[in-house]
Amino acid sequence: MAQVVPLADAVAEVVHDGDSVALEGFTHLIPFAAAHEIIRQGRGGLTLIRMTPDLVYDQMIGMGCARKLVFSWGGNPGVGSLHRFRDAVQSRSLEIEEHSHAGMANAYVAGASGLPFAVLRGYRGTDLPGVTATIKPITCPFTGEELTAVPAITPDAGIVHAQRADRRGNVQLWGITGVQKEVVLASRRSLVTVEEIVDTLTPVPGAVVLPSWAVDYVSPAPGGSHPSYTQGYSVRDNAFYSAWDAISRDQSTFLSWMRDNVLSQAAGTPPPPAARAPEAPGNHA
Amino acid sequence: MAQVVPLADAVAEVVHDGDSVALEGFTHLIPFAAAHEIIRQGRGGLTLIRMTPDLVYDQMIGMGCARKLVFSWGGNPGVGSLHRFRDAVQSRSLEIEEHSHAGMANAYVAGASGLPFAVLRGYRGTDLPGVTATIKPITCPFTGEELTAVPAITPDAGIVHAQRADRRGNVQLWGITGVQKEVVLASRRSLVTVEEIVDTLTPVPGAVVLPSWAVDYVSPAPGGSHPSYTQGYSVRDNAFYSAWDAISRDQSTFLSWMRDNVLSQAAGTPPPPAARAPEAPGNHA
Amino acid sequence: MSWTADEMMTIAAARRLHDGLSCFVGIGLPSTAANLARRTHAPGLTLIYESGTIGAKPDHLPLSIGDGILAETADTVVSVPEIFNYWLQPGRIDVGFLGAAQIDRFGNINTTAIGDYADPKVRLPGAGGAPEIAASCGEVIVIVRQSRRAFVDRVDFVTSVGFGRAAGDRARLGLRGHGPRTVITDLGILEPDPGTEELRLTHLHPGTTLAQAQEATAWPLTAAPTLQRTEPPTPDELQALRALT
Amino acid sequence: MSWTADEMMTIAAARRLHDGLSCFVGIGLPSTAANLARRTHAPGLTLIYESGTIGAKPDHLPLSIGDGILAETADTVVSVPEIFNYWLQPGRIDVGFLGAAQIDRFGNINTTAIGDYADPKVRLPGAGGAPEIAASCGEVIVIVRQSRRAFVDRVDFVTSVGFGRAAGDRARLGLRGHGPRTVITDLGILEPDPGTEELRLTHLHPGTTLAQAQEATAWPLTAAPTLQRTEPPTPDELQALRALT
Repeated sequence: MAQVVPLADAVAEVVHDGDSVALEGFTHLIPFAAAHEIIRQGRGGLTLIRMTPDLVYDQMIGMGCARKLVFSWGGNPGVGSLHRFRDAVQSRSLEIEEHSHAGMANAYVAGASGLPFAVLRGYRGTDLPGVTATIKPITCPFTGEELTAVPAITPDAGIVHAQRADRRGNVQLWGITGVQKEVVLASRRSLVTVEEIVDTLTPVPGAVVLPSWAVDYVSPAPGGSHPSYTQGYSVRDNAFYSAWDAISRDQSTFLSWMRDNVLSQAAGTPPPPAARAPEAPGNHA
Repeated sequence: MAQVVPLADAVAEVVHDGDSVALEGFTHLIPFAAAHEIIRQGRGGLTLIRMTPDLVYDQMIGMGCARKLVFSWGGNPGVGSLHRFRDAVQSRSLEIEEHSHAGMANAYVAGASGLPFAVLRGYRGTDLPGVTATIKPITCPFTGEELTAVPAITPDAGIVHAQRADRRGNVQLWGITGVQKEVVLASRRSLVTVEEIVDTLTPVPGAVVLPSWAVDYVSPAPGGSHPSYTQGYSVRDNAFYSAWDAISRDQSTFLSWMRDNVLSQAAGTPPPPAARAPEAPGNHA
Repeated sequence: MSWTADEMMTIAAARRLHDGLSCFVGIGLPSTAANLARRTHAPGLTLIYESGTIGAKPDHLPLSIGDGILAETADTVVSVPEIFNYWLQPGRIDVGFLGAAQIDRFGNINTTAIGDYADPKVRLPGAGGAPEIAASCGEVIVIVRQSRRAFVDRVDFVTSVGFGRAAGDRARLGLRGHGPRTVITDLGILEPDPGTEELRLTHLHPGTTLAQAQEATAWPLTAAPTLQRTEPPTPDELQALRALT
Repeated sequence: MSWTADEMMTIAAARRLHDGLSCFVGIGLPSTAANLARRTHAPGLTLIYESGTIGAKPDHLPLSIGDGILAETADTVVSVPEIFNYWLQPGRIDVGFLGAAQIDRFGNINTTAIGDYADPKVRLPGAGGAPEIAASCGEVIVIVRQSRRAFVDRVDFVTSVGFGRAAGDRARLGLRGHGPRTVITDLGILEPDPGTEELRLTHLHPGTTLAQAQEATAWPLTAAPTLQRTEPPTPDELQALRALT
């Protein structure tokens, strides 16, 4: 059964120095509040795993939390580069393990399925197998065809954001569901941050439900996906994603922004008003 | 784009003598009306594929449609044996290829995914690999662990029942969704029978949507899952499942029932009143 | 209140399910026992059916593992591939509840065929979800009426692995769960010997004898040194069971 | 009406999308072109984004491939594993729409790194969905501004395979789709030579010259014997495009 606890307590239980940690959310439902709490708790030496590092890992990399990054697309979507990520790679101060989206999605599926590897039609003819040791050929035992295998991703800690949970810790999320279910099921310890705790999870079309007994911790974190979004509660703060380019281009500007907006805040503090999504929370389906 | 056509026309297009055919529906949404039309059209030499042969394949086997059966559990759920299936196997007049549910479900997933095989933790230590050639060991290229592979199921024809479709042939189904999506996507030609054609597919919690361009034929067949059921439209006719034991025990009783209730009916005729589900159609969510 | 041997068996099985556990339920007696547990001492038991219904709370016993009542009352309904791959296979589910046509001294189960596979005397339904339930659940509880026909020295066909042919076989095969730790019959309860992993009698139900159990077993059944007497059904248990069936 | 080179490029790309097709859309110019096609001559175009949104009908251009408007307007939203495994991988999707940082004479695409991978001059975002889009879609349309920096003899890193290093490489690699049949730039359109599969110029946009295109290409670019002039944007096309962006 999931324990419903404050965010700072949950992060302290779930994330330790040196862990492999996956904070997922495909554009939608990215757990920024949890990332900020990990930064505030001063975690380091982490292997960060995420299909799209996005601003959330740009921040964690820039703050020195990461030893290694496992990823498949490291840009600021529709804007350009992730400067803290890019600088770290170009200065060779961050080890990387690089996949395609299909490879990482299947690696999470294998993790959630208790299998050591996944098979896909992917990577063939590309230069990725030459630079990533976790991409290997595998032969179909029936047809002899050669395909590609990737090992399961089984993070020490898996963290996602969701719309809501009930008091027993059953979690409900909808909209773009990404690999949310897979990362929770693939991880040794899991934490789901939610917009709100409700009495009853009214069914919603397209919703994924994670039963309480499959989740370790649930923490309320209203607005906790900002500047990403939570369908039905907020919209993506595209202006913030654009503004991030200038904030993050230079390490000192970046550090000063992080000091003012992350380090000095308590866990669960909503984002600064200027950067909040225009839509008010609560208009859920 | 799916063509919306009468059932008899769709079956004639989709199922030919000698085809491999999967009529799926895990207890729920079993396409009985389509099976009866296949029987009426006199198809033979079929390789029938289905996790649970159920009454639908007991009828097709008893009527001589099948050369071979691929399956994973051949009983009348909660009642006992499938007598036409059992007699055919015991008299060795039906070739069988036998799996576990997990093996067949994964074989459908591989078919839907365009992969030649699937990997699972399954069958190890059982006698099934000794009698089923389509179960083979496979070694993880990363850990060296030995797992099990099954080849993809890619039927010539895949047929399922669903709640409804819109006029363009987009299909919506909910409740126990089984392997409905997988079998449609894995098959060379697909047919979905539906309770009704509607103007708009209002979203329903837990619903699967199959876009029109991923389906070949849609045919209205109200009541077409009886004695199985269609969540929101009918309930499972458990009394019929129990009664089937006596109807099917003897080949001549069986043939006489099939003559009176299937062969003499036109395509799309609702089931005989005595055997209809108690709940009236239309109380959908 | 008097009771039948089947009632005693079902109640003994229900008692083995503790509150808060997750239970993968086969149809028939296992479903009755699991639902009885949920109605009595284990209201927080999570029932999982292979049709993909997780947390089903049926108010009457379903005939099949896919009756509508299971989907309507579930916490969530997932696809059949998902129930096997994401939920059963990784070992997330505490208890698997299985029936059997034949079971042998090492708890291996046959639900495939009596006699030769290629030319069977009796063709049975086959594997269904059982092989992977037997492999992957934390532990397995088997419910089966005891008879020499069912309790055989060696099953004709291994559909689902118990303890294989010797202690340690499960680990050698890479099976993750602890296997059939409990076999509940209409006469008593069998559990594996901690050393040999052979099933032996640990409980006799009220009114039954060791000789009776041995008579109904085709291998030389031994009793555990601590052979106990099952507590008789309470009126509450019987009432709840009869209300259910 | 006058227009920019980017507008011509986007309109030329949109024209290649026929009604009734399904299109896997990358972000940026591909998304603009695909949405323009849906607003003009191809209202029945199915837009598919790697976020799992199938049949998205956004009323404004999304900034990311996962904006809420895509999920809200989609025919169905599936998980990310499903979009890659059930929809992209089997070759169900007609057209893949990709951008590129570098593209070479055989249509291979680099979006990973400029210079040495281990010690890059410029680190780019990486693969994302591109390798499997390039492998599995029926055909691929690449949209990229033409320059000597982008149009190189050989990409520094093959992120997504075009025609490999020689005719027939796609078949040898087991790639199912027909590859980058169309590369649309701000100067014209390149298509593979049917024999060698090397990209050559088949269309020049209004006001551009072969010399200009050759100047913007780091390999010796040849023109197809049937080199054509792209039809200029119509007022309707320009209006629809400007309403969108």
